[in-house]
Order: sequence, then structure tokens, then C-alpha cells
Amino acid sequence: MSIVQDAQDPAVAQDLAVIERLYRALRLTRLVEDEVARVYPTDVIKSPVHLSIGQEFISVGVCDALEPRDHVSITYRGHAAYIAKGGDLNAMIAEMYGKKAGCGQGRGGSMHLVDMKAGVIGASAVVGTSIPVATGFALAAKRKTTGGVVACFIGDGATEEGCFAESLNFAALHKLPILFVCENNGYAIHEPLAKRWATERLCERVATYGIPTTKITDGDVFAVRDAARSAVAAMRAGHGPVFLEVTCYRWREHVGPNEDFNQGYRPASEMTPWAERDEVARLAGLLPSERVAALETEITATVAAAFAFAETSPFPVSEDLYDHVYA
Amino acid sequence: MSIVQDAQDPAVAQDLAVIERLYRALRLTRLVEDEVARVYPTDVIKSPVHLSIGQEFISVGVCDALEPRDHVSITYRGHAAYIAKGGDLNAMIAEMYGKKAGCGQGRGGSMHLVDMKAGVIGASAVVGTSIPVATGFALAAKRKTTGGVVACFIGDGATEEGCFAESLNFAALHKLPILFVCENNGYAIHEPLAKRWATERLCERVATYGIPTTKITDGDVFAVRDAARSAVAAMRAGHGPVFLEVTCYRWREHVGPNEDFNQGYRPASEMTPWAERDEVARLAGLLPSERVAALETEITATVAAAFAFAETSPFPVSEDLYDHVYA
Amino acid sequence: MTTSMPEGRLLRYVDALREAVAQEMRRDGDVFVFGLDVDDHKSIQGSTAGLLEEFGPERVFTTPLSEDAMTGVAIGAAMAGMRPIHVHIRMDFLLLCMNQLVNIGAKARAMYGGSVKVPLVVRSMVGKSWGQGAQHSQGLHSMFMHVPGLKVVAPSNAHDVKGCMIAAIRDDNPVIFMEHRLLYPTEAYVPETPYEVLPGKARVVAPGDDVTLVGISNMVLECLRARELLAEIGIGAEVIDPIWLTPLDIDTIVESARRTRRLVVADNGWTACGAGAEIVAAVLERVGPEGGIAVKRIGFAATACPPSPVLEAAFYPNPGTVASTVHALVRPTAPAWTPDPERTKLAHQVQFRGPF
Amino acid sequence: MTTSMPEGRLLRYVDALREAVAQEMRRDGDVFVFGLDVDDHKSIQGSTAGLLEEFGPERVFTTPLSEDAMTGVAIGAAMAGMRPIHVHIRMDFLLLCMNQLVNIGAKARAMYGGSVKVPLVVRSMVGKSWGQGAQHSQGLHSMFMHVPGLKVVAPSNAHDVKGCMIAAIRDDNPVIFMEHRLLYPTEAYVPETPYEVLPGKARVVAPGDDVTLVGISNMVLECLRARELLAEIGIGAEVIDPIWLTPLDIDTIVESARRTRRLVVADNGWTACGAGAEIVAAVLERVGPEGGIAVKRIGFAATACPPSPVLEAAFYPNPGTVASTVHALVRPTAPAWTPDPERTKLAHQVQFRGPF
Ligand SMILES: Cc1ncc(C[n+]2csc(CCOP(=O)(O)OP(=O)(O)O)c2C)c(N)n1
Ligand SMILES: Cc1ncc(C[n+]2csc(CCOP(=O)(O)OP(=O)(O)O)c2C)c(N)n1
Ligand SMILES: [Mg+2]
Ligand SMILES: [Mg+2]
Repeated sequence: MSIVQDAQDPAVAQDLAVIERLYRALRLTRLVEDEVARVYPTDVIKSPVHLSIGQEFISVGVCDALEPRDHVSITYRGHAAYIAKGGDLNAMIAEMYGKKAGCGQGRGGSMHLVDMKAGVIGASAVVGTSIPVATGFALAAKRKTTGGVVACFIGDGATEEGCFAESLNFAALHKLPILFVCENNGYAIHEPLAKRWATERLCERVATYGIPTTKITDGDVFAVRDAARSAVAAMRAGHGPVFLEVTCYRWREHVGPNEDFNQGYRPASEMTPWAERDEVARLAGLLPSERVAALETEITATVAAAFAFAETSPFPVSEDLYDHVYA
Repeated sequence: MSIVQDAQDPAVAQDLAVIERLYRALRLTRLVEDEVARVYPTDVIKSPVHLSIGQEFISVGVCDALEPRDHVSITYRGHAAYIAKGGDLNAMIAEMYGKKAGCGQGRGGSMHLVDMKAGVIGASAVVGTSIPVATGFALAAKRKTTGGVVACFIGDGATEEGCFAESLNFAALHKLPILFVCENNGYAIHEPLAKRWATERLCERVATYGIPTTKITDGDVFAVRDAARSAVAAMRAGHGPVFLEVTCYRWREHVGPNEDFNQGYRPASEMTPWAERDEVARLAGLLPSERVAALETEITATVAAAFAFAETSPFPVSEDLYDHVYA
Repeated sequence: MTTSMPEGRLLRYVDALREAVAQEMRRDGDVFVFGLDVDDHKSIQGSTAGLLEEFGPERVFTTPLSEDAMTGVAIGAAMAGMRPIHVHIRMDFLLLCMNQLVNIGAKARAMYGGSVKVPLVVRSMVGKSWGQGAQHSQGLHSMFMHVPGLKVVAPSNAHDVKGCMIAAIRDDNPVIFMEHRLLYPTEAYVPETPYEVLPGKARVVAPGDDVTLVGISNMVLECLRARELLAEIGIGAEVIDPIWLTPLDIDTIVESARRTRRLVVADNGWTACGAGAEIVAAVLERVGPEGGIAVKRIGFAATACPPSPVLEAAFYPNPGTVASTVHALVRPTAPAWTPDPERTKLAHQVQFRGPF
Repeated sequence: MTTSMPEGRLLRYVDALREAVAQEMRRDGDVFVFGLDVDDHKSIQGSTAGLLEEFGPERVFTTPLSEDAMTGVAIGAAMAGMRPIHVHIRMDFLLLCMNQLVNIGAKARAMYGGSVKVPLVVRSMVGKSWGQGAQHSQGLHSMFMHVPGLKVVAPSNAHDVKGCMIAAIRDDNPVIFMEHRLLYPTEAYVPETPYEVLPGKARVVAPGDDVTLVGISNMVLECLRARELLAEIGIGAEVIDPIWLTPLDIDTIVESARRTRRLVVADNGWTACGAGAEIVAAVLERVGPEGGIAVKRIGFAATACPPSPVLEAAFYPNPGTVASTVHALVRPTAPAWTPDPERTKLAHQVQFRGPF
């Protein structure tokens, strides 16, 4: 990209701000998840974790196109989107630690992050379940004319659930402001697409509902952001849902902190191209190195503070057990 | 069609046999349902009935391509397919009368016809539910290498259920011998497509699973038969599922024996073109009139016998209540 | 009814239901009604009649045949601040909605640490008679009673259906609203102004000293008829309508059963792990063996509902089977007694004829 | 165990389960295993390990994430003469399958007048601990116990899991097979040759005279530990494992409860309309007030399962809560007693550590 070549140009200055914003979100997510992976073996997090490492560029690209009044719907692999949408980091880590100050008061865990203030719809651990719920938020946005839109993140596996087709049809029929973002990492747990999809003609299929689709295969955060921005503009103009399929790769095991190329179900070579074009590293390279260093200090401190907050904050007590069963 | 112009030509003789076979099935179905409608106000049938009148050509055309080892999966609007596949007529009418000799021993009713001997899979009154079940029969046919295929009849409404998409994907992935036949009569109860479908690009959507599709809009029983025959040939050759969408029109009310154009939700003019090209009447015109008369005598007798059988056959007794709860 | 002075007009159940929804929709612009066929000319047996005309297609609309996703849509819209009423013409179809209702609807508030609420009403009708058959007849309330986070209500008369619907709409939790097809034409005095029949209070519908007879949904009417028949042979049955099944007012039932020392629950569903099992178990946990309470559950026969009239009649409990069960419990040594079948028919059922 | 002489090898639950399936697949070519991830290297915690290698991908295969349709596929294949085993790594996901299981699987045979059978096994695992959370922890057996036409089984040890699986595969009806994650590593003596643990016979696992303690699924182990703790204070608990929940052998429980005059059911699910409600109600209907039986249900706390360790510990019943509940029932006037929490931990739970 040529946009950083001349730092005097005001247009480039603006772009630099964008790059920095994206980089900050990318780096923050990566550092948070690296830290999760680091502490995980110590058992401070007594809950299954599904890391987004390697896939952060999708959440970051999409969420950059969103405003506070918008919502994101995330999955159990939702750390990146939670952070990118501005979810409270302290509350997130505290939730993973099972603490009372967690975003779910220790009642959700890593798979059920939520931050209604930041527009993060609570996550579900039952794959696909969040799709119609997100569609319901889009219906409410339209009926209440908030001008808001919903970005609904799903995996490739979630597209196999019947509620995906049902939701697409309903959203298109009612021209709801919802952007479906499929993070296609080629696997559902250890099962590759070939064992689950009759064909890979997903975008084509979605298009038959009259929904505009874009497929991004090069792992480019800017491409994701651009697609999201035009989608958001179209949605705010009342043109109904948009679909984005973004190819990506899960660097770690399905659940847990480790790499798993020794397990035999997928070769390490699959990851190589993705590691080579890691957007976190690439965007660092697009920024002045002092800036990167300054950001690193800042982000490291933020992450450390969040883990310290989680560490020191109190557990719920057993008397809290029946809280929130009913409103 | 020119095929009846020269009755001396042996090719035409064969075609005449086909026409006669199709006509017989069409006429039989029509007469059965006319009779159902006639007796219904007398309350001998104490169960909701969903008539196929006007849509019979689809079942008749498809089932003509099937063999005894094949299965059909029918819906609550399944009288036509039940009859066309060779389901026991006496048992069908007896079932509607709630009799012990009914195909479900009076435990199914009009909405749950079944004839496992004739290859008629039991019907469900929960829309869409039969689609995966039929797919399971196709899986069994493939695994047990029976050479059999399954024809799965559904309405346009059933395509909106998530299990439809799930079943298409699975059937295509495993190349199962199943022909999905969508009888698109434009309504689910009183709700038109426009209130339920984002677009009408159904065949296009199904094709994205790698499933060959055909859409027939002219109400021609021969076109349906031809499409079914090539589908069956392809399926027997191991090429996997096929999809057929056939436009049609429901002449009577959704449930019950009457016309309902006075209800305001659809104009009588919608039916006019369909009534004009009624396949029952058209095929009668393609056959020698003596033949039609002879068939009429025969079919009338068959129908009368079935209703007489139902009428005179005994009800279950209350001691039968717990039959068949477990095998 | 404990309401001593009948207030309001004599209204049919179906009209009271519709009136409740219309009044709440007028009061609160966030309330909307959707579900298959709510906007057609049959309007769910008349229960949504006029709503489309008054409130327009943005607030009253049909859906694709997609019960699973539509339930999620309702839940999402509720979390986002609206108050959906999702309508199903048969309770059987809720089996398509279980994942959304149980895994999200019921749990959202607790699982998300109190940061959301799900003010959702799920209307569903239990079908009966005219050969509805196995899949159009189920009363599945006990499955929902099993799940913390859901509320469940089964009003048995026109007065309660209005008050319960208003309470359900105003409730900030998902409420499974169980109606019964055969109750639709039944009439009661219904006040015109909005009122709530709130969760947590059962109603002693008719007093008695020999047995506590808990009826659920339409079984309240059948119990009342059984009570009349039992009175003729000198047995006094106290009939209780729990109205709300979750939360369940067990105290009222306990109080009565302690006194009568006999508890019979007549349910509109299967008995295994059913509402009757819950009521019996909860009462006996409370009262202990000292209470000396004899118990019995009545419900659907343990099979799929058969449409053939003879079998269908045997499948359902009715005032006759309720009465003879009570009789056997009250007078265990007396010979079995069954009232004249002709006299066990309920007026509203005699009237009823299909198809529908 | 009533088996006096331990036969066979000491085998883990997971291995006994796998052995049962492999033996039946060898015996009957119509048996096949499918479901998400049955063929990957983790092989459903090892319970399907080796099957793919031995029987090939036509008989052991994963599916798309389409639980609803896959259930219908299983039902259809079963009606067509095959014997599918459909596997779910969590019971919570069965909520996606309710329509097929209840509206078709359970009813097909009756609804189609006996002309079909549905020999289907639905394996599902209850998750517990390591912050599984609200949607990976549910024991939903009571919903299935409610529905005529289904069978339900919840083996609690390696011996029974093999025999029940073989019985379930050979059964011509749909069987909901409930496993428990924490039972997988537990060991028992398991005969090598195939055998069936048939429906309809509960097992008296350990004798006692003061209370009948019915444990469901993994709660059998917890009850056994509670029994040891209770023995130390002189209370004798008879522990019963129903094994099959439908059909339920109520006679064995009745016989015991009549003798001990106290019945406590410890369940692996919520209590409202739960298996405990059924057992309590069924026993008391049989025995009547003359039996003088005191009853109590124990189960999940009535909320969504919270992952935070403190809350999770409070959510589940354990040997301590079982023991103190029993104590309160047996010695109602004595001050409350709770065993030392350290001593209430079960060996197999102490071992267990996530993630999984
Ligand atoms: C309904 C349901 N079925 C199965 C599972 C088990 N499961 C958890 S994650 C997962 C894979 C989902 O794959 P995908 O949607 O591609 O998301 P990814 O994990 O790759 O981000 C599965 C099958 C589940 N949680 N929910
Ligand atoms: C799952 C489910 N939802 C709703 C209904 C109520 N219902 C019965 S028939 C029907 C319409 C189905 O339309 P379609 O599939 O087009 O078939 P058609 O009746 O036109 O033949 C509906 C909505 C049902 N039986 N099952
Ligand atoms: Mg994936
Ligand atoms: Mg239709």
C-alpha cells in the first residue's frame, strides 16, 4: 500500500490515523490472547477458551466501520470482536477468571462475553444460535429507527445450521440492517469443509436471497474494513442485509491455548501463508517505529492492568447463585 | 402434443399406454378427493383434510418414474402422492374414517398417511419435518445398495424451514438418491410467497449445493414425468440428489373441502388458467373416449368400494389405545 | 371465581385475549405481534383480529415458516428493548423453538450477569378434538416448567386470559403462554379496563372438603364438572386453578391438600415428569408424611394422540374419569363408580365441530 | 453392584462404551455411528476411537452442523431398516433435535399404526466442571421421560454402560442415551462378551435401612459417597440406581422406600418436573399415605449453570449436600449437619482438569 509513503500529505495523515487505529485494535487483541494463552496453564481461567489468534483482522476491520449505536453479535470465539467493538477489557478478563466484576458477573465465562453498553450482544456456545438473535436486534434497530446496524460474526460451521438460512431469508425479506460476517477458517473443530459442505458456493447461495455478498480471501484488514464500510453505508440507507465471507486461519487449537499441528488433522504448512501475512506484523510495519513502540507500551500496560484487575477482583459468593434468574 | 395423432404407430401405442396410466392416476386421485369433499360435511371424516385437487399432476408425473423399491415422502397434503405411488386406497379412506383397517389403524388420520409396503413414508403434520426423514431413507437406500430412490414432496412453505437447507447440503455432500419435489402453489395457508420469500430464486439457491434443478411452470404432467425420469436415471447412476420445482395451484381452501375465493385473500382469477389447463381433463381428451368411459366406470367402482370399505369397517376399540407405543 | 361481583362484560376467551393485546399495544409502542398467520383473515381463530388494521404491518406481521429463527428474532428484539408476542397456532411447534427458548431465552439474563432482559411472550395453543392427531394436540408446559428463567402460564377462562396476557406482556421475562383451543368460545365476565392476573397466586375456584382437585388449563372446566357429579354422591371437591405454572403458588395447594388430605392433579398433558408430578412432589415435600395425603395424577394417556374418535375419547381425561378417580381415592373400599358418560360432556365441547 | 463376583476386566466407562458399539457393529452391519466429530482424532473423548479404522467412513462419519436434520436423517434411516447411533458431545444440543425426536421419533410407531419401527440410539453427554457454563452442562432427561415412545437410559458405571448400549442398539425404539463426562474415566469390571442391561430393572447398589437414596447418572457415585459419610454418623442409606429412566422400574424403589420410609432422589438436572418429581410422585401414588414416606428431591440449582468456581460448586448437588439433606430428613429435630467439605470430594472429580 502506498498510503504511508508521504507523511506530509494530509490524506495520508488521515490514513495513518486509520492504520494506527486498526493496528492498536489488532495488537491489543493479540496481546490479550497471548496473555490468556500464557496464564492458561496456571488454571486461573477455569473455563474453555477459543482463541481468535490469526483471525483478528476480521473483527478489527469490520468494527472499525461501526459506531457506538451499532451492535456486534459475537461467538464463543469472540474475544477479538468484543475488544474491537470497545467491550470493557477489565470486565472481559475478570469474566474469564470467574470474577464478580466480570461482564457476566462470573455467570458467563469465556464463551458468553457480553457488553450491552458497548453494543456487544452476548455470545452463545451453541453454534448458530446467535444468528437469529442478532437478526432480532436488527429488527429492533429498524423498528425503533435508531439508525444502528448489527454486525453478526459467525464461523463457517454456523452456516450449516438451519437457522442461518432462515435468518438470511427473514433479514432480506424485511430489509434489516444486518451485516453477516462469516469467518471461514476452513474448520469446525477438526473437521474440514470438505466433510461438511457440499460445495463452497456460499456467497452465491446467499446472493439468491437478494443479499449483496463479498468474499475476501487475501487476509487484508483494509479490504475487510472497506467492505464493511460500504455495507454499513448501504444498510444505513435502508438497503437491507449484506454478507461478507472472509477466509482466514485459526492458528491455535480449537479450544485451549496451544498449537495443534502435531495432532495430524491439519498440516502446519496450511498456516504458513497466513503467518507470513499476519496483519498485526504488517500494520506495525506501516507505522513509524516510535509510534509502534509507544503503542506497545500503552497496550502492554492496558493488558497488564486488565489481568491485574481480574486477578485481584473478588469471586462471587455462593449467595449470588440465584441472582438474575428472573428480571 | 402430437403423440396421439396416429394410433397405428407402435411408438404412439406406447405413449398411449403412458397417457392412460397417467390419466388413470390423475382421475383416481381427483375422484377420491371429490368424494372426500362430498362426504366431508356429513362428518364421517372427523379429521382435518388438505386436498390436492388441482395439484395431482405433480405426484402423478413424478411417481410414474418410480418403481416399487423406491419411496415417496408425502405431506399432510399427501393424498395424491399416496395414491400415485400405489398406496392402498381402502386403507387410506379407512384411515380418514378413523377405522381400525386404516393404514395407521386410526392412529394417524388424514395428515399421517403411510403405506410402507407400497413405499409411502409416513406423513408429518409439522411442515418440513419429513424432509430430513426422507433424506434418511435415501441414506439407507444408498448404504444398503437397494438401487432405490426417494421422491420427497414438499410445499413452498416447507422450503423456509431450516431443515430444508440442512438436508440439501447433507444429501448433496453424500450424493444421496433423493429427488426433492417442491409443489409451489404460491401459498402457505393464506400467506402468499411475497410475505415469506425474500426472492423467488429457489432453484438457483438449490443449485449452489451442486444439485441439478428444474423448474416447471406450465402445469404439464408430461414435463414433470420427463424431469422425474431423468432425475431417477441420474440418481440410480449415483449422481446424487435432484431438485424439481413445480408451479401449481391449490383449488380448494387450505384445509377442508370447500373453495375459498370468497375469503378475500386470493382472487378466483388466479385459478382460471389452472382450471383451463386441468391435466385431468386434458389427458382425458388425449385418450379415445370409449377408453375414458371404461376407465371412469372402473375408477368410480374402485372409489366407491374404498368408501364402502371404510364405511363398513369397524372402529378401533378403546382397549387398542396403548397399541404400538413401543415396538 | 373468588371475584364475588362479576365485573365487566360477558366476553369470550378469544375476545378477551385479543382485547388484552390490543390494549397493551395501545399503551406501549414496543409491543408487537408476529408469527405465522397472525395477519390473515382467520387471525389465529380470531385472537389477533383487528390488530393489523389498528397497528399496521410493522407491528402485526406473519413470518416465513422458520420457527427456530423467528424465536431467536423475538429474543433478540426483546433484548434490544422491544416486547414481542410470538404466536404459534399449535404448542407442538414449540419443539422447533426449544434451542432458542431454553438455551438463550431462559438463560440470557443469568448468563449475561443481569445485563439484559428478555420481555417476550410466546403464545401457543393446545389443539384438541376433531382428529387433531399426534402432532397438533400436545400440552408441553412441563418441559418449560423444568427450565429456570422461563415463566409459564395457562389461563383457563376469559377473565384470566386477559389479566394473564397483560401481566405476561409487562413481565420482563420470557413467558410461555399456553392457551387451549376449546377454551376460545367460553365466556366469563371481563373488566374492560386493563388489569393483571399476576404470577404467584393460584385461585380456589370452588370450595370442598374431601379432595383437592388441581386442574390445569382446560382441565379446570372438566374438574368443575367432575365436582358437580361428585357432589351428587356426597363428595366435596375443592377445585384449584394454579393459573401460573411457573412461578407456581404451591402454598395455596398445600393449604387445601392439608385440609382435604387428598390431592388429585388433572393435567392437560402427559403425566410422566409432568406438571402433576411437580405439584404432587412439591406438596408432599412440604407437608411430609404426617400430612397423610393421598395423591393421584391424571393426564393424557401415555401414547401419541390418536384421531380416531373412540381412541381419542380414551386418550383424554374427562369429567367422568376425573370423578371416578376422585371417588376411588375418597372411598377406596367402595365399588368403582363412574358417572353416566352423557352427563360428563361439557357444554363447550358438545358445541364444537371441526374442521379448524 | 449386585453382581457378586466381578467378572471381566477393569475397564473405564469410555472404553466399555466403545467396546459395546464396536461389538454390535461387528455383529450387525446395519449399525452405524454418526454425528459431529465422531471420526476425528479426539473421537468424542475416546468413546468412538478406532471405529473409523475398523468400520470405514460409510459407517462412521461426521456431519455438517445440522443437528435438526441429522436427527431426521437418523430417524429415516432407522425406519428404513438401519440402526443408527447419533452422537452429540453435549446433551444441550438435543434442544435442536426436539421436533424430530418428539414429533416423529417418539410417535412414528403409534402414529403409523405399528407399520414402522425406529431403532435409534441418541448418545449425548452431560458436561460438568471446568466452567462448562450454562449451555454445556444440562441434563435434559426429564424432557424425554415426559414423552411416550422414547426410552431413556443413564448408566452410571462402566459395566452398565456397555450392557445398556448393547440393549439400546438392539432395542427397536428410539433410546436417549445419557452419558456423563465425569464418568468417562471411572472403572468397573466389564465382561468381554456382549451382554445386555435391559430396560425395566433398577439396581440396589448398596443396602441400607434408614433412607432410600435414588441417584441418577453420576449422582449414583455421589450418593455412594454420601452413604459412606452418613454411615459414620449411624445413618444407613440404601442407594438405588434406576439405570433406565424410561421404562422406570418403580417397583424396586417402592419396595425400598416402603421399608426405609424415606425417599431422596438426587438428580443430575433441575428438579421442577424432573426425574425426581416423577419418582416421588409415582412412589407416593403407589404407596399411599399409609406408607408414611418422607420425600425430598435434590438437583441442579434453579438457575443457569455458572462457570465461576464458587457458583458452580453451589450449583451442583454433591455428597455433602446429599448427606446433609438425608440427615435432615432422618433426624428432623437434630441440629443441621454437614460433612467436612474436603471429605465430600469424589476421587474421579479431584483428578479431573480441563480444558476439554
Ligand atoms: C449446535 C452446536 N453443535 C456443535 C457444537 C460443538 N462445537 C463447538 S464449536 C464447533 C465448531 C464451529 O465451527 P465454526 O462455526 O466454523 O467456528 P470456529 O470454531 O471455526 O470459529 C462445534 C461443532 C456446538 N457448540 N453447538
Ligand atoms: C412447523 C409448522 N409450522 C406451521 C404449521 C401450520 N401450517 C400447516 S400447513 C402450513 C402451510 C404450509 O405451506 P406449504 O409448505 O406451501 O404447503 P401447502 O399447504 O401449500 O401444500 C402451515 C403454515 C405447521 N403445520 N408446521
Ligand atoms: Mg470454522
Ligand atoms: Mg404452498
